Amino acid sequence: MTRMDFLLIAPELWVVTMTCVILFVDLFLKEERRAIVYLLAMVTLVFAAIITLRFDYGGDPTASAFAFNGSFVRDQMGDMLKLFSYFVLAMVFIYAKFFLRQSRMFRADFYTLSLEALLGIMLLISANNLVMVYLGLELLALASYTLVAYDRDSAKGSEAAMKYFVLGSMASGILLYGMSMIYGATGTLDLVAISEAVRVSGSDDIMLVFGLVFLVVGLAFKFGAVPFHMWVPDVYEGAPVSTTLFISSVPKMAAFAMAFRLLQTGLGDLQSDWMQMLSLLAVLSIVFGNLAAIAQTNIKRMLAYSTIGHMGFVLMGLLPGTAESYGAGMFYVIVYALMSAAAFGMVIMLSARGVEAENLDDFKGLNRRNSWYAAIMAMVMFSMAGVPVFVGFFAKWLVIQAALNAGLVWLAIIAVVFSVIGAFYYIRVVKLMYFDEPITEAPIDAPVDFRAAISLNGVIMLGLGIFSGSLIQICMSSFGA
Amino acid sequence: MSLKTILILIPLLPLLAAAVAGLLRNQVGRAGSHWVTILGVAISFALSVYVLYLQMYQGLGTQNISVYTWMVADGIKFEIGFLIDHLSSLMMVVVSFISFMVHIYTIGYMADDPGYQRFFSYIALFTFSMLMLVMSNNFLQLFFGWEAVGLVSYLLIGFWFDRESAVYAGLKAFLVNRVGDFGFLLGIAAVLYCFGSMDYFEVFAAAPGIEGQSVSIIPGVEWQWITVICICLFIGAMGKSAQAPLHVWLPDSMEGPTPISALIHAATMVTAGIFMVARMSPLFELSEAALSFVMLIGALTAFFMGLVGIVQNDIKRVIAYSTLSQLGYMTVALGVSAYSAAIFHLGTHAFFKALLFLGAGSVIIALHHQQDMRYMGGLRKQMPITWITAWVGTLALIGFPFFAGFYSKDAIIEAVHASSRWGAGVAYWAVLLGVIVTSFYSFRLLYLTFHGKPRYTVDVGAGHHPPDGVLQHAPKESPLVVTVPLILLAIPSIVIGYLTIDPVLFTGWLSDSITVLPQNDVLAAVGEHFHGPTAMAQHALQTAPFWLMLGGFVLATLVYMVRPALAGTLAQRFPRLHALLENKFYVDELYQKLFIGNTLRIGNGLWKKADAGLIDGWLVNGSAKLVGSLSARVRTWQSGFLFQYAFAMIIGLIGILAIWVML
Amino acid sequence: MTSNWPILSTLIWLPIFGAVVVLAAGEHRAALSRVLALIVAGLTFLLSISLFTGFDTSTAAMQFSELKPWIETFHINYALGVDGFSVPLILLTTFFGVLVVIAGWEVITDKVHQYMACFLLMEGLMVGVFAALDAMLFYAFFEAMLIPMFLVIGIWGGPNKVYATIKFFLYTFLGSVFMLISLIYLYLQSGTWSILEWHQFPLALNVQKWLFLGFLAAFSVKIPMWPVHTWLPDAHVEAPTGGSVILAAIMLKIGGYGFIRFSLPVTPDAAAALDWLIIALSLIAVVYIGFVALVQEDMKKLIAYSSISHMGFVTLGMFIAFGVFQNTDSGRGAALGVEGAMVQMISHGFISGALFLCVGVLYDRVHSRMIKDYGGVAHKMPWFAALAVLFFMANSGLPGTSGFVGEFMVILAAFQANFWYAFLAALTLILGAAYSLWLVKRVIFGKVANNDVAMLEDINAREALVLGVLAVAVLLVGLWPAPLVDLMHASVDSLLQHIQQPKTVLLGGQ
Amino acid sequence: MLTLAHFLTLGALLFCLSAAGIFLNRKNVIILLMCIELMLLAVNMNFVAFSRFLGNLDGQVFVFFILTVAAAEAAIGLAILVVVFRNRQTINVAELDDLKG
Repeated sequence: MTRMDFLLIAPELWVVTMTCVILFVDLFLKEERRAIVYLLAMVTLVFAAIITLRFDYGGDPTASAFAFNGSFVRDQMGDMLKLFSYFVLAMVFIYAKFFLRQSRMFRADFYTLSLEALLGIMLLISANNLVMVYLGLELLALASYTLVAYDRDSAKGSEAAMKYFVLGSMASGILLYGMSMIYGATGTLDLVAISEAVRVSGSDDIMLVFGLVFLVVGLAFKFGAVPFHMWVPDVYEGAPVSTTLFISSVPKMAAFAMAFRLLQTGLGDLQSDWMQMLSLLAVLSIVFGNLAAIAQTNIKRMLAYSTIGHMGFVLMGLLPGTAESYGAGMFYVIVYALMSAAAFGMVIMLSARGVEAENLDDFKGLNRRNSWYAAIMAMVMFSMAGVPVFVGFFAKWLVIQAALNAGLVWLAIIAVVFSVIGAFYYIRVVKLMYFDEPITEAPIDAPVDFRAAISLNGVIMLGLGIFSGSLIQICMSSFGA
Repeated sequence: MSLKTILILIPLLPLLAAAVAGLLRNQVGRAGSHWVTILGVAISFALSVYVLYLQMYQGLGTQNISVYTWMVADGIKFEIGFLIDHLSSLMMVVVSFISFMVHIYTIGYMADDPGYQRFFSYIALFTFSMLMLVMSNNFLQLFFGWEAVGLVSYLLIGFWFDRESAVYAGLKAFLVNRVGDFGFLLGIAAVLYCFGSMDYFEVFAAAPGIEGQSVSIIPGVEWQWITVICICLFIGAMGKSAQAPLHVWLPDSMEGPTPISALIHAATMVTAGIFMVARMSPLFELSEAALSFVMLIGALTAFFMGLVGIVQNDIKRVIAYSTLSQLGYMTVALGVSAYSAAIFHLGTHAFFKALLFLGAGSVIIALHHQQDMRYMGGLRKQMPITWITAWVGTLALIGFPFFAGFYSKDAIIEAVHASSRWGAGVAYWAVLLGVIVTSFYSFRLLYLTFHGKPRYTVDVGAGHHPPDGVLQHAPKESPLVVTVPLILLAIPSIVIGYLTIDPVLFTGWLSDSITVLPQNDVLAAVGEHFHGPTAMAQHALQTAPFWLMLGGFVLATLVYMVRPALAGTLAQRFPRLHALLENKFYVDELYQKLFIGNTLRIGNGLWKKADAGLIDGWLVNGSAKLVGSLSARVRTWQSGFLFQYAFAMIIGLIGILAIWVML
Repeated sequence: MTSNWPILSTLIWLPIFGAVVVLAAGEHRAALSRVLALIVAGLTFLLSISLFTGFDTSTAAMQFSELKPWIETFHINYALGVDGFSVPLILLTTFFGVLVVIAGWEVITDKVHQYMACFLLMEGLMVGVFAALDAMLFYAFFEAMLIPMFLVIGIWGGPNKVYATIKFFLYTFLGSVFMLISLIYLYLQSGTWSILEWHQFPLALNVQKWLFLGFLAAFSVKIPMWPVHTWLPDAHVEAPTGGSVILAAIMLKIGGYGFIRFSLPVTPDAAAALDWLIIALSLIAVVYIGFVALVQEDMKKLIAYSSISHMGFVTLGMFIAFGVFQNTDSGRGAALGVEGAMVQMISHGFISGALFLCVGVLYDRVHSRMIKDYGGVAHKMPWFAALAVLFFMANSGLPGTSGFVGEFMVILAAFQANFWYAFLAALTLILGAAYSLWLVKRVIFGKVANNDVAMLEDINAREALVLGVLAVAVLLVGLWPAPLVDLMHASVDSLLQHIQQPKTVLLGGQ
Repeated sequence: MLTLAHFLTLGALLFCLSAAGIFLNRKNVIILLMCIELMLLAVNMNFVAFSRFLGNLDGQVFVFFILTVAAAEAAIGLAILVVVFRNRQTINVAELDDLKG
């Protein structure tokens, strides 16, 4: 262990320290001054970003730095994902505060648990060793289970937490089983070493392929890819919306990083195998997610199925295994996190007095009640549907381009056709907001930070679309494309 | 003023007058509108006469003047321009003169109509369109004028637009004309294909070059290009000149005000087809087949439409069927390459048929818009001027020697007789028998209207809408604005034939515009026996047409003057024949069933079955429904049971394992 | 204004930022939004005239070009430029931009600022479509345009607006995603998104055919061609007048423009190989839709169907060229067809826009679009009747009106390829007159049908202005189309030269 | 002599058993928790066996981590179980079906 090692994991150290600080400070806070926790959490994120940014790679976007005997890696992809994680999590904190306050659940636990989950995410993003992957994953998962059950008096919340817990643990088990197989086949837990071993042994090793299948299944669960998606709708619906907001956005970036590390860094030589598995999962997810979303009347559930569809697209970005495709997948996952945060932010905005705006009908006539927020939601929906010039389109474009470049024309065609089918339920939300009469005329009110954040988040949909060049550039250069 | 300016002014003045009368109708008022249009048309008439004068006496040769380039596309020039030769200057004079007369007449006829300004605007617009048509030097402008006169005709037939029947007649006229235009347009396209130009001169010059070139439109059947072009163009003429089977619109067009019937549906517009074929003589001459077709269509129309005229009761309809029949004569003349004879008949017919229509209009005003001859009779006492001019018109129409129609019609009959074209025998019999028919219905009209006893009663207290046969006021002679045009038209109806037959038919006055191949030149053959108009009239006493005409006269006198009951008896004796004629050979009914009914059925079928049913219902909404039902089904897989979720995961795991490990 | 001024960007972004400003005016200042919208639209139109005056008709090269990098990683540029195909369409767009603002002046009372903003936004985006020289930029404008139209139909539409607008959106969206695949494929092959470079890029016939079908999916829906036309009648019927006008006058033209910009020059060999398909569909559209239009009971639906039928001429004119080359030695008629298609697009813009405005005039007074609810309108609204008859006559292709010019050119061109093409196309002379004039008969003429009609008042100054301007445009193009066709000669010639050279040859031995 | 295969088979059997336990059990949530523990133990068995036969200690280190995490997991699992019971007065798996569709 050197000074360099600690320099590399400084952001993680900062987050873990601050989490403890917040836990400690909270002990001495009175109920009415709880906002300090929120402020501290925000400070944590801001400084984490600063610390992350301070690390210098010497100008090479593909360079990476290793710590702790190669079990931890810093590179541009990881840093970008981390930065966006902080950013989206900050949004989540702002949105969640409003909801938690209204539903009288404004406790420090939410922030500490979220920060712990963030720590898990950061570890997962930087993990370069199977143990590290597992630890990050569990840290994230355990915090998430708890967050789902955050509303202790909610029957649905506890049911969702139970389902999430059982299925999640099972998925961890499957993933671990796969890891054990890979360990057995290669004799190492280090991803770089695994990759060298695989290069020697090739893909004939049955144990390796066996391990790969289990690993892919574990990943698929994390993404929520069909048929390992069953937890997604139930958890999204059952969890309090502040939690759903979190689960639907930031961890997706970790899942992407984890998939990249495991599949590309570790098992890159088995690409032809996992490409086919992933394409199967991607197709199933895109088809199933978009189809099932149409029949939903609960917006959280609808967005859950939409997530499944979107994760199919992310898998599509991963599976060609080229630099460009990883860049596309990364861009997609970042964009998705932003869109999802905005969408659930809007759900929170409409949740008056702690009663969640769960039903799609709650969006009826929003344009009459407040045209600006209706416009934001419309932008988010069009972005999710993949209509230019919103940023969601560019994400879809890059992914489809990657698939086409890999010769997967059939996959691209299925993807675009089902994205059109998917567009239906997105524009149905627009329809509700713009074409229908409101059920209630209650004014829409939120604290100023909330309003600013949601406005920013909505404008990003458009702004990042029109000026998508630089983010695309960053994502692509992270993989050397 | 240069010639070009004069030529531009000729059509432009009526157009400007139309615009003023139409767009500034409230500003110029009723009197203003008739003054401005009459002035416009009068100047245009005067200029036309001047142009004709230049042509006849100043040796002004054929003028091909371009006004502006409409567009240039693909190297093809589409221009607006004028071709001035004897044919077009003659037509210009005829058109502007008749139009001028009708304008004056309208002041009286439409005096009480609320749409006064609109009417003047329309007829001035018509004059513009018709002049554009006859003055054109290219196919584009020809088509423009062709359709523009159709438009005005449509507007004028439906002038009284609260009358359902009038609006219907207008629509019918436009659509039937469009059927003709459909062929016409294809003809123009074929001209472009073969010659690569729209200009008359270029096309005519190149025409002999495509002789013998054939095309196989229906696989296996070879047609001469020139025949295809000519027949397509002639289909246009059939629509405009109301030749069977596209004649159905003309009788119905009588729904329009009478001045229109005179101007458009007798004297000018309907002869556009005749004019066009004559103008295209360099093309038609090259195709024997097309000319035979033209001739037979003309013969068919000349004879059968005359027959229908016998049983009509509406005074204007009788004249309308007479017009159809006379147009048939002209077409026959075209078909035997006697283009000059057709134009000659066109000119004489314009005068006497306008006269007859305006006379009928005069009667109609006197009887408060009663058009049914069954409620007329004995009007000669009340309306002497109308009566006399009507006699003049009738004599001209039936071809009584020395009257205008005699020369033109006899020339046609002689020409057909002289022709050796395929089918000329049939055509000859048709035109010959047509004479007796013409004579019969013409006198029938005269007798029923002006002679015999009145079949109407005068009842001062009858109210504004009295029943048929009852009048509020006794009929009286029409005002000067009506009778003066009648007299002015009666004069040429008598003398124009006598004066002009020699130059028009036999001394080649029209040869600068009309091409006749030597082997087709039947008029030359007829001309060998021509020794001046007087001699021709004397000679007529020894020919069949004269005696046939007399036969018609005798028959009509017998049936309608001597034994008025005979008409009814005859109708009862031959009920089938009578019904056949009464119903105009059931052509309207046939079309109604065949085209209108089926069109609507096809339309509804395509809309309801194919569009709404198959494409929209089945494919579009069907796939939406499919997605919806799939979605509802897929949704149930998410059962809510934890063990099933776990099971799905395990199955997924095993599935992937099975695929990748086992295979 | 200097010659370096980015005029195209101005035309795109001025209305878009104008839309933002109008939105900012807020819901309660309706009068202000109207005036602002009018100023912006008017200014845009005035600026666009400089495109016409400054356009060099002697060259087929792109003019007023602009180029800036956009997404450099994938060589996507913000590339604009216009040639003889785009200039008339841009002018048409800016022209209608002004008209719809005026047309919606008093009619729209609900959320005026959003209404005006939607139309300004659409205007900018549509100009963008016509000016884009980068395929991604084109696609972005092409798709983004759907959103304001979706809202316009959905918010200010008729009773069945939701069905109509969702159908419109999804139909068009589905078509365009296939085009997206074609575009991406082309990029992957060629390494550029520049449409002009794609024109020169060699491709195997087989590949071209697939790309062609991808383009066809997008443009055939947009234009629309039979059998993917069924969104149009619904969208038109439900849309507010302004929406119908823009939809018919401009949005449909984007499909035609796409054929000229992509299908023909990028995949000329496929276009030659598959021209039978387009020609068949076009002729079906002309005849089949003509029959369907005849039996419509709703005025807007009738006009919508007639639009489809008229668009059949556009596609026919564009794809007739190959047949002409085959059938004639001179190739005379090919340019006539393409120019005819272009003229038809412009003219149909005027006429259909005017017709929808006419229906709007009646609808605003009687609140019905059904033919049976009218009759004898001419008694009460003589000026309106005169204008309406003019437009319906133009719709049936009367010479002297713009409706004639395009149809005439295309029929002439079709004859150069095959007699039967011309024969079927010319049937529109009969069918077009039948459905147009039958409607006139039932609505305008006849006796005053009911009390609603008896209460009608003639058009006011605002309506007279809009319809009058369109009437002048219709007559002007009809009587003197030369300035319009002269604009595109050079571009058409270069396009036709281009499509005659097989691209597959460039591939060498492959 | 016990070979690697024997241990792996044992691990696989345990894994299958636990998986089957998760989806066959429709009564008690606690049994689910036990199955999950069992699954982790199956993995541990694999790791230890591999570690032993490869002569590499990494696997055994991993096992320690897994054991630790498993303990935490069990704690959280039981906590959730308590919440479920508190809200619904049952821990019957088949009755946890409010969320579906």
